[in-house]
Amino acid sequence: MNITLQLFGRFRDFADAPELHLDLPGVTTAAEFRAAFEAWARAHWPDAAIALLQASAIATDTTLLHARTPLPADGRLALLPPVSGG
Amino acid sequence: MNITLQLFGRFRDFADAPELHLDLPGVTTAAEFRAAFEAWARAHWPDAAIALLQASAIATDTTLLHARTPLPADGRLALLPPVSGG
Amino acid sequence: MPREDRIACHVVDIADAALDPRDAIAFVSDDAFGGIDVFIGRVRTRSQGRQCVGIHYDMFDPLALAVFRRAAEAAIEAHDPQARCYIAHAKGKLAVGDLAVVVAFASAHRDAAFRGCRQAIEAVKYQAPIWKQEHFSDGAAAWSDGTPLVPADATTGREGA
Amino acid sequence: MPREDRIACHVVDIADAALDPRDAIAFVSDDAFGGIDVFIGRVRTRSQGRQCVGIHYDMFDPLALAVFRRAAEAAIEAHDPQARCYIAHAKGKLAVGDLAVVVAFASAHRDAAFRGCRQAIEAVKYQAPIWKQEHFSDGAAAWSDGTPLVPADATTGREGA
Repeated sequence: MNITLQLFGRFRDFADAPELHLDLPGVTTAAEFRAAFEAWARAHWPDAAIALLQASAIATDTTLLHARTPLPADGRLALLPPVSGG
Repeated sequence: MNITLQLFGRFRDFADAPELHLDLPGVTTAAEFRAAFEAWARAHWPDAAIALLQASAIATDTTLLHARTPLPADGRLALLPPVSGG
Repeated sequence: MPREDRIACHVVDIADAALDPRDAIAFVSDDAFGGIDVFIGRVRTRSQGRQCVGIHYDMFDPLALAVFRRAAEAAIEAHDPQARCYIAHAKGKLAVGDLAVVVAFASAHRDAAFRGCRQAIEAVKYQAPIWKQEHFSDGAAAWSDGTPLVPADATTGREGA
Repeated sequence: MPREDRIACHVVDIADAALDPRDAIAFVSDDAFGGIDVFIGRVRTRSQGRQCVGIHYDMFDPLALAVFRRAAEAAIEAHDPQARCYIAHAKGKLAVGDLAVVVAFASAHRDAAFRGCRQAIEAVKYQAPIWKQEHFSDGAAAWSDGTPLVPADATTGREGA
């Protein structure tokens, strides 16, 4: 599946652009995406990013995704590290 | 003692002026004033005012008076029915 | 900064000016503070099921100001000794929509801001010499029953009053 | 009035405009309401013992707005089904003294106003996709550690994330 992953907060420091474009074959749920993306991240990002990834949520424009939630058809996702608003 | 008693709230409806001027001989504490003024009020005001008087506080410009507190030398007091600000 | 300079208390005659929350926010703002809580009391149309057109607030000004100041001091003491507090109450004939009271409390942290503001408005409502006369759409007027005042250190209710 | 018309949520880019508490107060004011509570979060000079010169707020706007709206709905549901709620958060590079967030909640009674406002700001802080990068006077910058997001109906912490 072709995924566009928006990055926020500290993740912006690990990438050159605010979005990653990834082709992840066979990925259909949030849990599958998480596993496939973690493998990608281990190859491209430092260990600090992997730890942050494990504390992060996967979301669409309107909601956080549960592990078994199917990914949206357009493949647009957001990677949300722990939040600190207000 | 010559007393000037300022009236507030519902007490304003029982008097023609916002202040009463009373000569109450032998009165030196808040409790003595309360007793003497209640006698005066029974002669001049309706029963509703007496009930309200019993739920009211006696004060100076800066503080509520306890029963045994001596009255201020200038004899200026305020009669404060139950409050409803805010 | 001494605590007395971090407290502002006002009685405002509606004939002279309206309360303005901006004054409260400006007074309590400080670059050391991250949280400001502001409570605004506004005259509303209904009270006890009757249509209200306005409220006349009667006030014993000097004692009200003394009570506001003590309320602010107590809220600061209880929730953040470095905090700032503003208390203003209107008097006179207010119409529906007019602001009756504005309280603001600012602190480094929001929990203290909320708690300090709440403590201050509760003291204003239950300890300040202020009386509300509601005016209804049928022409009637009624003083609110209210809460009896008791000296701060009285131990047996009305005993000290 | 339908509940959705009694809720206003905004993300404001500091490059375009500053947050203004007057907008919040105007939105929630209603002649049926006697109590308005407003919380204002302001960028402060010190954080964790270091001198702060500003905060960069990053935000995932569409989800933030959805979270604000759900937070307002939940606060209204919990404290007064007739209440009004306003939530606005700034994004971009804020300086000390700039307003980061303004929440207002209005109800017939003040207890609901305080509780509704508090519930809404807590949801903004712990559930909205917003990230704070603090800039210190020595030139350093640091993203705050923050709180992990968990789907609303997840029962086992990170299981659902």
